[in-house]
Amino acid sequence: MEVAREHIYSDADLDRVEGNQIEALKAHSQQPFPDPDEWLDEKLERNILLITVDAALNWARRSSLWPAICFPACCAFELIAANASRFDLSRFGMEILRASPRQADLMITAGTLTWKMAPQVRRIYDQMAEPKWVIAMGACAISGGIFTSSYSVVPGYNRIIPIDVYVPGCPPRPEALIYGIRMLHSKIARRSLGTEAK
Amino acid sequence: MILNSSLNSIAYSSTLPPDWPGGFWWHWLLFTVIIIVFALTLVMGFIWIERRGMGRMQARLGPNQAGPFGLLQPVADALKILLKEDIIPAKADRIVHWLAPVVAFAPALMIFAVVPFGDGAMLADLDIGILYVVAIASISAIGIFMAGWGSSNKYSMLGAMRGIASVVSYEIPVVLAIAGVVLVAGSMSLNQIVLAQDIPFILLQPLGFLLFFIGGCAEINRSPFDLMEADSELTAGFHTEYSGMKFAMFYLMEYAEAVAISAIIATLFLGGWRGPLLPPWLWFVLKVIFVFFIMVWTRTTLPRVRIDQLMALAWKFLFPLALINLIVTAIQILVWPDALPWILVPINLAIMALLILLWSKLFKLGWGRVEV
Amino acid sequence: MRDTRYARIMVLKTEPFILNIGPVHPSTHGVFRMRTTLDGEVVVDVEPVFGYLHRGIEKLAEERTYTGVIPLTDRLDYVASMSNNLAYCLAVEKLAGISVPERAEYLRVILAELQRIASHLIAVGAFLNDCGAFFTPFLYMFREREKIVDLFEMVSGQRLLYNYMRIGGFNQDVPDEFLPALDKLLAQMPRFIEEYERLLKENEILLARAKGVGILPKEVAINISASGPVLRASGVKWDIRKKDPYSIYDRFDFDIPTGEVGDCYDRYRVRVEEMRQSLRIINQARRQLPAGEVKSEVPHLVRPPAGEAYAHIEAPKGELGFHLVSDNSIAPYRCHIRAPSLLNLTALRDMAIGWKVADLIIIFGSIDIVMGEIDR
Amino acid sequence: MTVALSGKEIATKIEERFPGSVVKSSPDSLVVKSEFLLDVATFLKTTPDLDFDYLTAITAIDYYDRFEVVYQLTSIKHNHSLMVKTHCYGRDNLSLPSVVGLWRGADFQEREIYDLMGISFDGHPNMKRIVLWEGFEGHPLRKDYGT
Repeated sequence: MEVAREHIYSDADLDRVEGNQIEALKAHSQQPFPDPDEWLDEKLERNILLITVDAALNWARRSSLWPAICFPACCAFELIAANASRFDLSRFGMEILRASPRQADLMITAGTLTWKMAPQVRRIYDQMAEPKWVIAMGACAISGGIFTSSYSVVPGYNRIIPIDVYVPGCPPRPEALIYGIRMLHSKIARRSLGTEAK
Repeated sequence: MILNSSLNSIAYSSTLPPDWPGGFWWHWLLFTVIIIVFALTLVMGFIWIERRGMGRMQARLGPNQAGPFGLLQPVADALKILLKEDIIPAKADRIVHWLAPVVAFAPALMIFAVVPFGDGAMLADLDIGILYVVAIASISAIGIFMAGWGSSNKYSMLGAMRGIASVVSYEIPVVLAIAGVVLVAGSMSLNQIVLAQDIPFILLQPLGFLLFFIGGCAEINRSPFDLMEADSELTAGFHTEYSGMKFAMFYLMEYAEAVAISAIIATLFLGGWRGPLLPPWLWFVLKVIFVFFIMVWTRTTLPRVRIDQLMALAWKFLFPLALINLIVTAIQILVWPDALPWILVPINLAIMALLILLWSKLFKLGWGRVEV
Repeated sequence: MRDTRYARIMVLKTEPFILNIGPVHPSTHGVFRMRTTLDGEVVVDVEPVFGYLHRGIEKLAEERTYTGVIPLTDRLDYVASMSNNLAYCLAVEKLAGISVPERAEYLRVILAELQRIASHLIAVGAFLNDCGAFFTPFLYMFREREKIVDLFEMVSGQRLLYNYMRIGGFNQDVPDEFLPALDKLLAQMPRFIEEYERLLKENEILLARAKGVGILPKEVAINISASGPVLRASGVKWDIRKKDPYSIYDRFDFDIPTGEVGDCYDRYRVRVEEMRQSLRIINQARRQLPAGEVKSEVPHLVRPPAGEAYAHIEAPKGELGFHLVSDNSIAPYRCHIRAPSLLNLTALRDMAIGWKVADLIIIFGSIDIVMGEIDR
Repeated sequence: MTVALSGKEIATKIEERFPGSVVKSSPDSLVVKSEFLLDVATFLKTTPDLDFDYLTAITAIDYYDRFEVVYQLTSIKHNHSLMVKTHCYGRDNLSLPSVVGLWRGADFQEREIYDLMGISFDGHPNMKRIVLWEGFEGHPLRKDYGT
């Protein structure tokens, strides 16, 4: 069987392509994404049937939030600590860290984002299947934190991807993260199939 | 399923009382549905057992928020996953990518057609039941390879190749281990095998049990042989590119296969549905859970082997031992056809201990060597 | 040995292909990318690509006061913040000629060694996790790490990035409850280390996976400037705490554990053994801990005389050095960080070629890197 | 205790072997001419009583009028250390000989200096950016970057 061979890049080509991607994304994301919260205020068109279905569905979605692996920096260790015995995210059915973003529901952006990393994060986000949520964990994820003035740091993940919940702290304590996750739960609880379809 | 209906129709008349209402097809449909629902419930239960059990073994609680004791956790998982977006990668082979989960998942359920839940309580009492199990169980590997190929992802491909390699190698010791049981029982029908177990075959065939357990774990890729979805190496292995419903099929397959292998082990070696006091189906389920628990236990404890070590284990360790086991069993059957089983138990245990000691001296995994 | 094996496989005339491992991958310990060329499952070539966490700490440090740099150093090796603080403070103290009170020296040793245990717990746990032990050892080790983190939280109010040490000592003394809690931990810890050892030490699969895999010969280890457990596992008895004692390490009695062959298993064993040695040091320091001040008289804005200084410590990952240049202003003129992880990483290609993908992962895990330190 | 060898003593030894190579020397360090760098490094590594087999760190410092590249050398055998420096004048197209052939530990560090300071190293097998991406403008650790 003949397999269509794609153009094989040399290492230098690969680096150049990566550099171009980064520059393009950088030029493209000078403004933060608006937070996707509008639907909270909308007057929801609900009917009895949908409400029941919504309730069941939203319960399922928030009871089984599988985090994607995106652990760039320091906050990752607080995230792991939150996942470990003491704080135990597994109680909420979150202990399955899906290495493949396709199977994950939640991205917890634990750590500083640099421009070099930004295309990868965008790609992971794009690879995640709908519905998906993002928690910005820590000061760096919210605004760049202590590194805002640096030449290579993205001032906040919301330049790259829309964020649902912001958890402040440098790094946030696991309790804070769990609080953030509970906030996300309550946010998910207010989703509706009726609005989702639009 | 439909393929087997002709086989089923022969077996059907002997297993169901003739005075049941309705025609043959109705019965067939009804029992198929019952078996599938039963198997899927068992699978859900096993997901819960694994996540809770693993949680406890890892010094944490495990899911306990969804429903009482977190019992509804698998339900939530399933609901959520079924309604997630289904992504087909742009460069994927669409048909293969679509078909792979079905091909992988169906065989795991089909195995239950011949597993007895009580005396004669099975969908089809095939005379060649165990052969059917072996044949069907290896079909999953094709689905896995299709998944790996169809995703057009290098991780998937590597995982799928590992999966095929392990299935091909482990089929042999597994079948040889089964052959020992068949010799002792004198039948290939799973029901007859259970009926022949006045004492569980784990005592008569201790080595066979060990080989079958290891081989079975490897064949369904349970840890420490979970190479094809090796978390720390290949992200998610063959199902890296799958999401939504199709991923759910793979996720369920993983457990359905585990349930199936546990059920086969319980049937072949632990006396199946036989047991005092409790109803047969409960005994059966308890035994299945016991076997599965051992699998969870090994998964949480043991590191993963390397692919060449996996092969070496099959060909250098399990294969010769399985052959010896078969020969020893055959000799025992020939020489003392009517020997009291209780005399054979210590003999076989001694043989097992001796062989394992011998082989562990002769043969060491790895230690810096690449075996293949 | 490696070459002949590879030659045999090449006879099959298979075509190598490139596999990108990372930057987001479960076992790359952060955002690290390995551009791997594979022949089937055999690693033909691996090129580390990093910089995905390059935050420009060295540049940022030039814009801050000497004390203001300490929070930045926290974020270098973020599983061993105390050690980073210590190295930086030593460099500034050397540059400015500041002395540190006796009690502060002892506390520094205690905290640095506790930090070493915490860091090694993660290193060992992550290594076993890379071997495929499905989080169990990792979670058990995290359980113990939490106890150490509690102690650190007691003194600094932070769980991960402590920012506790100051130039000339500490910003405040440890609270009263610290020492009893430390004693309790010291009493418990040996038992816990035994527990992990029992879990997997002599496990046949672990031996098969780690023994003889990824050997780093002694000469190569020195040539690539490896340090810390990686260097010691290769059989070089080189520990800065002994060979160039900083702070007050010359007052304590401890051994330098070394490996024999320099394989992954040796690196794992050396780390476990180092935890025991750290406990020994902490026990001694705890017994000798004097009362008194914890900070010497240091002006608010440290203004060291023009010049340069290089101070290094034996951090959990290896030799962590700070090269500071001062122009007699309140901010460092140049602050170079000699990151142990970066240099240990040079060994990856040597060790991994000829092994399988699965080995590449555990070889990488056994080096124990932290991206914050590599990219800075 | 690691003995920091006196730059002055080593400087006389080097001068004997390579006349005119040492620019200046002080008790903590010595500065060599960049064209002699590789020879001096080889000399320091191979001379039996010096035996600098371990390259601790390489740093570059921007002094506006010149770049100073600092090599921290250690001998594991004799447990002594030395700080060798070299100067590099100008702002553009700077280059120095690479010491990767002697100490492979220099590999990533030289690439990093190239990336962040803009000094390229001749003879390095893989001289390209390491922490920043291709196409990044400027060299951030230079003092005139971003002003």
